[in-house]
Amino acid sequence: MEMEIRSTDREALAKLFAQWRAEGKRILAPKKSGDKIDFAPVTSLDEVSLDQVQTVQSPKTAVFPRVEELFSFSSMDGRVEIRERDPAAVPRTVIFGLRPCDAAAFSSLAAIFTWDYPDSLFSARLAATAVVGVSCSRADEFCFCTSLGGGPGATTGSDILLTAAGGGAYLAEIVSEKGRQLVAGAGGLFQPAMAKNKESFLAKVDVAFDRDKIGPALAALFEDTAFWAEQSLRCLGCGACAYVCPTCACFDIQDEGGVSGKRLRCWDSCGFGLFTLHTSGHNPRPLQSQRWRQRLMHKFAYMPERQQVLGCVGCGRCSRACPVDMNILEHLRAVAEAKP
Amino acid sequence: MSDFQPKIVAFVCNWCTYAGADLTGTSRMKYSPQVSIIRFPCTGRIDFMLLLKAFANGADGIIVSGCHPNDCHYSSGNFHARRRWIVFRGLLDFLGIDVRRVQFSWVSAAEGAKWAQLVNATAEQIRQLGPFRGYQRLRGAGVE
Amino acid sequence: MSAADVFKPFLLKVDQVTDEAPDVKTLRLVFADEREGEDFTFRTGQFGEYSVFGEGECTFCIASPPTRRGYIECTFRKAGRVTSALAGLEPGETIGFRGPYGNVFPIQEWEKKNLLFIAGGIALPPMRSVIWNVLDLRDRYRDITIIYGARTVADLVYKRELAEWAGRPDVKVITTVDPGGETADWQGKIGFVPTVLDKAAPASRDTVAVVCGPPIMIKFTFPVLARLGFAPENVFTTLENRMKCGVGKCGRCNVGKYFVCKDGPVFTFAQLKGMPQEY
Amino acid sequence: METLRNKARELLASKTVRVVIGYGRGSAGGARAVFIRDPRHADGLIFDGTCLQNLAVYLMKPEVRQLGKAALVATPHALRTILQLAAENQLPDHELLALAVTAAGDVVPLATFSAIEAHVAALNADLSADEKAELRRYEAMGLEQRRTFWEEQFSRCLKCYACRAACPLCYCSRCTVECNQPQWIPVPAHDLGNLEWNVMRAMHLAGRCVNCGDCSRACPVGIPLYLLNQELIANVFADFGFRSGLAAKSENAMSTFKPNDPEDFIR
Repeated sequence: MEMEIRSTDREALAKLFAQWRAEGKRILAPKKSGDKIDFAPVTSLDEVSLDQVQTVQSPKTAVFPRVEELFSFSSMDGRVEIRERDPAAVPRTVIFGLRPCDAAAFSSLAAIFTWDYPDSLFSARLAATAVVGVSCSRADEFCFCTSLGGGPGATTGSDILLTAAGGGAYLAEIVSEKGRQLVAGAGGLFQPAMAKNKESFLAKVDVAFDRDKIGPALAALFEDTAFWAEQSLRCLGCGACAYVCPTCACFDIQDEGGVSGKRLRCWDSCGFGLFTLHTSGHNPRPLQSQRWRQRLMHKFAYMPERQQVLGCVGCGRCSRACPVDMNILEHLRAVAEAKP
Repeated sequence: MSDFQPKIVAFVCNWCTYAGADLTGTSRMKYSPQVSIIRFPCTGRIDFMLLLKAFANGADGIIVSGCHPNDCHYSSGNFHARRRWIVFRGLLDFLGIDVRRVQFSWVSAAEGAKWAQLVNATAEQIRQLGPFRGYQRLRGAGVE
Repeated sequence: MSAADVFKPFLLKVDQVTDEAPDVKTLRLVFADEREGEDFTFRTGQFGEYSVFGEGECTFCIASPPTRRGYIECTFRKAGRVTSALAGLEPGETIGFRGPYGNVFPIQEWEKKNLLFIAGGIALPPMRSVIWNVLDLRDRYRDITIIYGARTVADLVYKRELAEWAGRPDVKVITTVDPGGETADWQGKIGFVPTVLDKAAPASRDTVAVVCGPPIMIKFTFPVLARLGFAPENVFTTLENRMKCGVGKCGRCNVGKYFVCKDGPVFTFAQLKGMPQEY
Repeated sequence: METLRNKARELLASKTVRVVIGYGRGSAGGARAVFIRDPRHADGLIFDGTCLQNLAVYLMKPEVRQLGKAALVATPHALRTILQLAAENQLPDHELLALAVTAAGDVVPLATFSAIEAHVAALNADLSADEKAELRRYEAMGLEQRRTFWEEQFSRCLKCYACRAACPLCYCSRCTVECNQPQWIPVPAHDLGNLEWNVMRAMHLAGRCVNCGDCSRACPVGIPLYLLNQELIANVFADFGFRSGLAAKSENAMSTFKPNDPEDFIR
């Protein structure tokens, strides 16, 4: 469809929230809790925080929850009955106020979950999710979306992209059919746009490296163990980077509840030493340097080659969340500049 | 609430309290039937995680009991256990978990009557506190 | 299995339990739903996710050949949570199975060739599927040689089948145990698999070799095969990395850019030479 | 800062140590751990109010241990961690040079555990007045209020194990949460799994934690884990008169006992 550009304001958006609520939709939006801002269910625009550069966690929970039930089972006298999830019963969700980088991340997730064998629960959640992005008016030193083809006002992945135009006014780009449906019945809330260029309202994010060089540079560096040891010396091997990442999709499958219980899927991280540990005690990636290498290779070499999409959108969350300041942008620069 | 029958799990040591409970039975003393006894070699072996597992699996109250000080079959297992109980109780309380749901005691092999009193008193205590909904509600919470 | 429910397992009934070696068992499994069983097909080399409900899933190859219809078998060592639960099962109990997943041994391409199977320890099961598969189609292949070793005599799996194969005039079987692992009445060889292979020196001409074993055995076997003149593309192995999903998503089993669950588990030595040592 | 750099330069040039584990300037004006192996890089060292991480965590990392004898720029908490690790037989004596930086910017090299003990003895090992006041605020809450508070806090836990990774005293090669026969702690980050995980971690640190606060700083979702540790630090001192990380040869509070430990709660 052709993109429509309209204009709206806070008051109209507040009414839109009420409309979505009336339609039974769950609204996930950045919300302040303590000194952290994260996506949480909200009921009104007033609860939404839009001043931050980024939330701590990504909105991937909407389509890839921290813990989800794949199915439940009950066993009796050697017989087992499986009760499947109803994909139609996943919550209809509007994610409001996510940044363009986060919106772009859904295609990376979809690439993993629909690769070859489609994942019905993920696909159902994605189909039931509408994305209302808000352009970035500010960025920080951890942001590098433009180095990966995104931008503070990029529309990719958003169904509607709002850009704050000052004084409570927003430019609204209706990007997709889903976006058009989202505002259906709210025509009055969206006025014809004044011919305004959104660029002037956007943050400036400099391109930090040549993304086409990263994949080949990583491949050339793979066997350079000294490089990886040096790069990862500080890394303590927690999963904070993976868990706040909007595209990290590694997971574990766990049974709980005994013979009549549930099979659950939960997040996992390639940074953990036990991630690849065989029961025999053999570990294909026994060192943290190998696990850090895996993290970068997966996102910047393997995914582009196997799934034709980068596994990173440059949101900078991993760098902000890292307890020991592993700043991924720095590491990517080092990769781009390394001479193997 | 009057017909609430609490589920109580008792973690007891083999040498004193289990024998004491046995004596209660052989002495034909009656006591509250809501208790399920789990026997351990020693109170020193009763990891605090087992207590959490009991709550997670629906216990409304817990009894932990072993040999009196200086009577441990392994000489000091009960002293070590006591330290852990002290710290564990403090932590539970700080987390807002009612420590009245966990009753610690020393019951020797000769104290059949004390075992009956202990179970009855604990059952009454838990009956008053009611089902441990606050904990049982955690099961399944946070799964989408 | 429909694409819509990739994590929903088939239900299989344990039909028969065989003790193979200390802590090693074979389960013969039949589909609880006969129709599903009739529709189920796989090819040799493929694997599945076996689950004990309440304990979880684990990954093994299908150890029976596709030429034997009506059941599948798995052989495993009791080592972790799920295998311990599997080992405790009795006939009549139900397990879950997802699969078949992964690629296959290209046995059609091997027709009219000699086949050399080299296995160590608990790695015979993936090879047993292909051995029975080619024996069931015996006239399509030329000489078949099996070299199998384990640490001790007790650790040799499929003892009955080894005897059956050894008794056939159209199969050559060499069994060996590590030095010190022999018993008083041991009739086979004593020595590590690569050494025994070196001494047996099978001809490499028109021969495909299949090697399965612990990493250390593989490491020392490849050079011997190279010395015997086997081209890397004629040497096959099957990799086992830790997996959760089996379908290319959970992120564990990759060796470089290759997923053992999708691009493997079967790889040639030529392929392995181009892959990092992440297995 | 210049004193520290000079000291590092001298130690590396003389090959007294192979690596100086210290702080360098990191992202967004913060500090980060650096591993200086070349005296020419000693200028990268800093020491100021941003230098909070307990660098003793790296003493347990195999890749760092491989670098050879280390000098460690040590905050008071790091010094106490070293003693606690020593008490737990995790560090040998004379193999590490701790560089304590005083408020005046002087560098005090501490080459032995006894030197560290003497240095630490002059510092306050008690919780601060503010810390005590904060604990009292929580203790004064009603039971239900505290339960609700922690339920909300733990519901946000991601089980990323950043707390564990950042903790120099969480050095087990296989954590309880990774033991699955039986499965002690549920792996998924649901409410029950999160409660059990955090209770288990607090209990396993009882009598050991030196209150460095790195678990809280590491937590991406901001769970105030330090409160649990401080509460247990206060209780362990009140009940057993024990403080961690003050002596290199010391029993662990939780693996010993006194015959007269309080037992008023035992029937």
